[in-house]
Amino acid sequence: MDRRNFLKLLGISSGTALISSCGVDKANEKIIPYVIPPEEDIFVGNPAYFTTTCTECPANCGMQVTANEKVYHDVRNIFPTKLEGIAGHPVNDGALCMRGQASLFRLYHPDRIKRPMMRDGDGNFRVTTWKEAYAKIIVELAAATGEGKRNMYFSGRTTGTMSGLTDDFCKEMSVERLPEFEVFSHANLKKANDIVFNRPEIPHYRIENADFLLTVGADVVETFMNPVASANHIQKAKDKNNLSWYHIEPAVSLTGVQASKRFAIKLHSEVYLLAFLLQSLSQQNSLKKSLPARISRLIPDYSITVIAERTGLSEENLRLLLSRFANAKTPLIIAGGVSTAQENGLETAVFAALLQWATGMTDNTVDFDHAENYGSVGSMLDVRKLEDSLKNKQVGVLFISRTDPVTYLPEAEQFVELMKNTRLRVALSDFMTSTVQECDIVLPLSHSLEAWGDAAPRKGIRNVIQPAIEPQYDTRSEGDILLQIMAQKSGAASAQFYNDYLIDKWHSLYGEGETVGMLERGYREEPVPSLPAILSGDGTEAFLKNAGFVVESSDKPVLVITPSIRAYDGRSKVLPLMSEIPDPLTTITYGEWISVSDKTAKKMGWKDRDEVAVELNGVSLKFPVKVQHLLPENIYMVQRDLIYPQATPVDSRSGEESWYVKDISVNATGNHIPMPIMSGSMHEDNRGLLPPEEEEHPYEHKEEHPVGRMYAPHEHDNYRWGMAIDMDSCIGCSACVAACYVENNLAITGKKAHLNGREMSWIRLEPWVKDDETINYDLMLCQQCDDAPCEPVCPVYATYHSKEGLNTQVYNRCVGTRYCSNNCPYKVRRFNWFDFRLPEPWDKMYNPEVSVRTRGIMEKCTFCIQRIRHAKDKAKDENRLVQDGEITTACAQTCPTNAITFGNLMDKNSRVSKLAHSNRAYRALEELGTEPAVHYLPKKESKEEA
Amino acid sequence: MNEQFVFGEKHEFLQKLKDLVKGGISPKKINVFTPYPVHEVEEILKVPTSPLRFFTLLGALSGLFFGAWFTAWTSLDWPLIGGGKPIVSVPAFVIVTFELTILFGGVISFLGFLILSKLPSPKRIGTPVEHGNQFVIEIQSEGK
Amino acid sequence: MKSIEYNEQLERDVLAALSKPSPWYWVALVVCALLFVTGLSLWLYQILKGMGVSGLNNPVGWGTYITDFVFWVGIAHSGTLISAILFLFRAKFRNAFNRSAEAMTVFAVMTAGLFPLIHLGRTWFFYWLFPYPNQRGLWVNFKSPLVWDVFAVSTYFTISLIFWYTGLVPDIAIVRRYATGFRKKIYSIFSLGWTGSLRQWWHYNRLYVFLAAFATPLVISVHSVVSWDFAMSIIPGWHTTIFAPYFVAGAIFSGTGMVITLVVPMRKIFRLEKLITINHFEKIAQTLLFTSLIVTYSYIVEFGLAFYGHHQFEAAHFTYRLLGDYQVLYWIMLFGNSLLPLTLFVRKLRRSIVYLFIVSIFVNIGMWLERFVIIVTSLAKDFDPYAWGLYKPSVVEIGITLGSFGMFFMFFLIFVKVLPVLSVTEIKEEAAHE
Amino acid sequence: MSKLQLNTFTLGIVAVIILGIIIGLEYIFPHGSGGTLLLTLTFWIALVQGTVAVAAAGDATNSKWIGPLKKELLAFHPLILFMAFLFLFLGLKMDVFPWFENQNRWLNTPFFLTRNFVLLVISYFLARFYAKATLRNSPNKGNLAVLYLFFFVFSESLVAFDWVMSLEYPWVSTLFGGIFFMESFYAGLAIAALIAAYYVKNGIEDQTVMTKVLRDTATFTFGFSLAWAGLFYSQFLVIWYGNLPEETSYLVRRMHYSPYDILFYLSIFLLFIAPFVGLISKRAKVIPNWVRMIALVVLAGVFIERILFILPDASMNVFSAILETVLMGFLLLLFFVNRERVMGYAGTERSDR
Repeated sequence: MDRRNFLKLLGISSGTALISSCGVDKANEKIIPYVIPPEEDIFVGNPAYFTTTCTECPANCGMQVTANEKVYHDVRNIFPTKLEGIAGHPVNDGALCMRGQASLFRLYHPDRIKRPMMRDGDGNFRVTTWKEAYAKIIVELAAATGEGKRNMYFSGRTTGTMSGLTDDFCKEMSVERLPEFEVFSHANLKKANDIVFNRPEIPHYRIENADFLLTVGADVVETFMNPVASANHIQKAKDKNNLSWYHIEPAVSLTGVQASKRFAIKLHSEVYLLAFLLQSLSQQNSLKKSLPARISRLIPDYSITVIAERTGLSEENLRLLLSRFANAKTPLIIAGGVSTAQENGLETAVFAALLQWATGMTDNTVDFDHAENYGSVGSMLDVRKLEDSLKNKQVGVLFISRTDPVTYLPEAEQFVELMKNTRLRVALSDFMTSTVQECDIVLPLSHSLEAWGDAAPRKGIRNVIQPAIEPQYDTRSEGDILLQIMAQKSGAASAQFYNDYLIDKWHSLYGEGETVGMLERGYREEPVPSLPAILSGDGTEAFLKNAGFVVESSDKPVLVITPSIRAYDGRSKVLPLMSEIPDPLTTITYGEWISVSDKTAKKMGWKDRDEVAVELNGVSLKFPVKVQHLLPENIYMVQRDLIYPQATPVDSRSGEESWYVKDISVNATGNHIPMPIMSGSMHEDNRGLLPPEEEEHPYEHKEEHPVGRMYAPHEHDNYRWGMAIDMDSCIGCSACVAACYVENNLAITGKKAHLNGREMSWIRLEPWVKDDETINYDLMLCQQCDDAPCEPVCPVYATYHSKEGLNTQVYNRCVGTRYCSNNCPYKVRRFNWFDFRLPEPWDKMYNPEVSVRTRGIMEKCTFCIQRIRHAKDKAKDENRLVQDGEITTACAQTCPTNAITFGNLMDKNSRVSKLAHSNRAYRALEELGTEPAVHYLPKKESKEEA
Repeated sequence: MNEQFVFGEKHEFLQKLKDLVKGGISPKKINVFTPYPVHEVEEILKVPTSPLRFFTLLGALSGLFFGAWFTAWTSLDWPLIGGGKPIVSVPAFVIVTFELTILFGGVISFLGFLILSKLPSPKRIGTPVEHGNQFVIEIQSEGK
Repeated sequence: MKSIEYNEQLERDVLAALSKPSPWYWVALVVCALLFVTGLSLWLYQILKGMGVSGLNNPVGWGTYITDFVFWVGIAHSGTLISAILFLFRAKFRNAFNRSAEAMTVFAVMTAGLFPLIHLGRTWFFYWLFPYPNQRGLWVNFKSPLVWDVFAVSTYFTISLIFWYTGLVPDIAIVRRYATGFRKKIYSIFSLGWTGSLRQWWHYNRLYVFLAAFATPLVISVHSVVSWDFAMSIIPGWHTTIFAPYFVAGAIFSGTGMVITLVVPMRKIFRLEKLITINHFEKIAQTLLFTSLIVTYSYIVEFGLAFYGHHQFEAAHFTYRLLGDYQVLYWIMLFGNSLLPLTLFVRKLRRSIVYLFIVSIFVNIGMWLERFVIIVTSLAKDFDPYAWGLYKPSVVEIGITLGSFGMFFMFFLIFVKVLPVLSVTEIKEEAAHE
Repeated sequence: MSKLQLNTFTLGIVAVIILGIIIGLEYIFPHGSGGTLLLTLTFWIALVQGTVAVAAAGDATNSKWIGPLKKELLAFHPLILFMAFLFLFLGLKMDVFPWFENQNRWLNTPFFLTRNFVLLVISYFLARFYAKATLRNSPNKGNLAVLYLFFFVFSESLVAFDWVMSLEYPWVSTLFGGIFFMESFYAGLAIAALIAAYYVKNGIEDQTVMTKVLRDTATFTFGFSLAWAGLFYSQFLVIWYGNLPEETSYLVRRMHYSPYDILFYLSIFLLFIAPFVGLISKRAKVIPNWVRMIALVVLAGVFIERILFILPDASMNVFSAILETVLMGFLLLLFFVNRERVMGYAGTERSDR
């Protein structure tokens, strides 16, 4: 069933431009592969664009797929080569995070399961047919029911039509559908909202409407709910209502250092802070809604000094917070992440909710009507229930779909054992995860870029999932599988295809026309009944009565588990690009590490790469040390994808697990582990990469020395391409880096190369510790200097300066002297030490418009010259100049906060020139007189905030 | 038949040479062979300075002009901007020009030497003339 | 003693070296040849695998290969110094060394010339570095110091070769006289049928003067160009005006060191004590001392001025050189290049061959390290701290370096067996003057 | 000439008087006096130290060519002491230096004065010891020569870095010192050539010897014109190519702004082109008048270049500049005329060649 026929079914002639692209119907023709005609060298046509949805994480951003037509193994076909956010999409508005950018690596991953498999007598997997597999399943289901056992359907988060289908399936086949399993279940938030508002949901936080944002532990720009959207909205709020954003956290996170102000708070003491805020605000009656007495009297009341002592925040900071809340028109507080995933995380969440309500929560900041679609997601309690029923051998057939409990659950071995107590274990998965290893039948799933479907990230939004490429292997979508099983059971000749099922649903829901519109846009916003959240006095009172403020913060070492921006909960680890791109906070690429406070490190005499052994309840885990500034003493951090906290307490009330591992001991093993830390030093010491500080200007003699040039600057005619990077908007999410890798066919060089300092990134994020208070970033890429030191030294003119101010690199002219790279003060040139090629079938994703570099040549950023070329050709056809905003580079395109502005500096009215000439602007290492075309706007000092 | 005088010692040889010149034999008729350069000979026989210097001058100048022209011309042939430097960057081109001056000068001087002193001479390579460490004066007899 | 006898004796003494080689000679030759071959095969391996087999990496794009290049070019220089400059200065002691020094020059330049090719990412396109008409319509970039190198080094090689050969012609004629059979033929051909006639000497002398006059500025220009490979860039530690004279002095310094290293054993083995006397060595030792002082002066100036103004990058760089990751190399270098040679102020030490030999070894090591330290430390930590990184040579690089020594000594060993190691004619002329 | 014959004491007196006059001038014409004083200092120190250096170099490399002129060259060595004292008065003019306002560890008035003064005095005494030794032809003349050259190099480098380069603070060029002591030597050679020419012209001393000396000095002057070009170019090219604002500023001010640009190209002509072209031919090297002219051109070149170094940063007083130059010239002449006595004072009996 290919697109064309499907569109016919929709009643649309394939002629109509479905998606705003000229190439689309050509592309449709090409979906069926055919052997190529003789002239195989001409194949770069215009790319085709499809709208679909990113399924890399539960956020479900809207994606526009760029599919290029090219010849692969002598077969001409179209291949998705780039993913970009759909502009104006209610979730991500054009942007995409690094994981989304990299998800093509999942589509073409060589380790995908390529055909259905079944375990034979001697316990080995053997390839089987779908029919056979289905038959076995049907038989076993019947048998199990016969034995009076319960069949269970255990899956990852499922939304949209698929959710409904699953219910149908479960009803049809008499299977229990279990609450879905997500590591980041946010159970405490749901529970808290249930207590305070009788709404067991996670609201949609409308940050864009806030003028003051207080995030408590919630890593809003990393993994919390939808980081892309949050980042995007924070920027909107900054522009619209000059948002000031404070972050409170017990450890240190990228989100924290990106906030305009960050407070390190003692472990577990968030609840005291929130309580204090509530009390003091109500006392100075600056609350928008005053809490009912029966509640407020239950809120502990401490003097500011006590709170200061408990939380570790200075008194003036506390006052600052108070005044912020008091003066803010639409304040917003978001608790989550490490602050709610802990012993008294529920209390924290409840107080946060109360504070939201009391400080005038309205639907335009905390929106329950468009709540995030987490209703069907269960918690650890549900998992425990499953384990119990497995213990009591009550389970017959266990379906495990799109989730990997064995990897993510505590006591994995135990769960594996329990699983054995079932008749049959059916896995629906794309990879051979540890869970799949334990199953009897493996049903390979198609990637969402190979399948039809839809998703509902939150109430009121329906995202389209449509294929951009034929399934590459004998895989099927979950929908098809369920339908086929049902059909085979009912003995129907041929099963309905999931996409027919979808059409029926869509038609019945929206009607035909609207369906087409949805396909064009890639999403549909549907009205939802408004139902304001009302404070539930009883629930809250009841909770507060026996709420425990028991857990005191202690000075013993504590291991804090943090989510990873690169791997999410670990699911994105399979994407090689996620290990290739440095972790923004530590600049580590490959391998694991433990973050140690610089103070602790100094005390213990540890340095980066020293190995330490962490003893936690019997287990001993070894990690190399990474010294982490800003991290409070005695707090150690390991990312969630590296270890699972063995047996950390689970809150019996909510089912949230704690991410703090207590009574651990950490000792050096004396070993020294090579670890690829990309950053040579975290200290910038006024070298001119960050803006020079007013008080001690390093180039004070500038004025007494007229800036001299030995020769006149050269001419630009129509264009001088330039860039302005606003480091105040930048949130360090590294999406730009990923975008650059995919757009420009950058090599994945691997750990060994990284240890030898041979990474290939053209654009990198450089963290600088500023006097131990904060970490400032700069984004380093080729500065396209007008007087580029790299150019004149090339003996063969392999690099030279284009009339448009681009510092171009002629790959096939380069002989590889590496002189240019030596002479580049920004060190942004990259040399091909070997033939770094993506192994098959990853090479399918190569962008045909950018040459793949061979060994022995230099490469570098050229402002996505291929995109410039396209725009200029277009402009030339319409004989006009390229308009401002007509082109943008891959990095700028995907930036959630539009921190990167690309354009023509010759055009005085272009956005980039305006920014470049704003009085904030500075250029990196300006005193070298290289005349860069990249202008930076520094991060606004938090002083201005206070 | 040429007449030959052979000496073992330099001073005897020079003395004889002086006498011969005094004796009115025109230096043109006299040829001498010495195991190492003897500058006095040139004074006695009033040999002018070697014309080799003209080759050298020619070589050096040709190198100079070629270098200057070539560097400039190739740069203008396809003008590519590099590091904002002028297309014809004289300060940079000086070097190559200088090297070429020396290269041409040296090579052409050497060729000049071979031409002037009739080397290599196949005849002599075939049947080498050996005078050992002796000083030989050879006078072309009349008639020839 | 009658000069004619003296000359006969002299010829016998010098040509004795050309007699049948001892087994040890063959051993040495084979060892060198093996090293050479190993180096070549490692190079091939690198070409097939990619530059990645070296230790080079992101900040440090140049390392051992360029060090070797500069080192060998430097070695070459003293040859020209001794033969040309001292000739112009009419310094008498040169003719004890000039022949072997010139040979050294030729071989060293040959060796050096390989390294720019070895360090290319795409060696198979090395000819793109030469200006030749092509349908791409592209010429080389005459603004690039590397192109200057191409011209400087090839000119240097040509001129040195001519200079060497010119000096050899009369001596080959002498060998011709002694040689027999097949070898006689060869020598006859290379003697070009030299007769020692007035006409030949007449032009010969002029040519020699002119070549000397060309070689002198050439030798200075060549190493200035080499130094500008670094000085033209803007990297702290590279970009400094003193580099040209500093490198020239350094080159002559290292070259003189190498001359001593070569001549001391040669003199012993071929029993040339009569011809190469202590006084000669004292003179050469003085040259060593003198150049060492210039080099030291440059070190001091570089350092002083780095901390003179608030030149943040320079200051940071030189602190790093002194106390950073490569400090050990730096201190060894200082010892070999600046401290140890100072002892040559003592006349007794100047005149002790053994001591000189030891010093010369240290000088060779020190000068190699000097180039290494300059190249690597400057690249390892330049402007952007994020991009800082370290470099250490890989097995391949070390192997190729050893190979280059193998090549050099192989050629030298062949030279001492086929050509007179002293300029017989000049010694005769010299003797006649006294 | 014979009128100028004085005894040692009078000579000393005259020197002191001239010293006094020069200091006086600084006060009569206070405007731009600092620059003028610097000019006088930097130019004449180069000459007097240079002449001795040339002689010393002859002994250090025991090449015989300079022998016949040794005494003449060494006759100026007492003037090093003279310059040392003259230098002390720069202490009253420190405000010409931009770093005078905020002094640092290296650049501060007391240290500045002491280190330079001490170095000059040391080099004076070494010059003196060396002069004695070499005229007595004592065995350790070689070592003393080397020692003198050593200090010559260092004090001239400091002249470059302290007296001149620090006018452009914080601009640096590591080659500056090299250029200075090389130029000083160049100037010394020019003086030698002048004297040789004078002897040959007036048939003083053994003509064959002197002609040889003339040719050699001329040859070396020729050689040094190349050497100068080499050093100048080495500094220029590096700055030109690097194009770093804080480095180029120095050159830009001297190349792109009138009137300095004229001085700039003039100095190149006087110090490189003129002597190079003028002395390239073998014959020209033995024509006394011609050689003398070239020598004077070179000296003029050094003088012009000193102006070029100083003027953009420290204004000068034309009148006192001229007067001081004349006076110093006269002083040198005096010492040349009375070389026998000076040498006598240096403790040598009449040496006969």
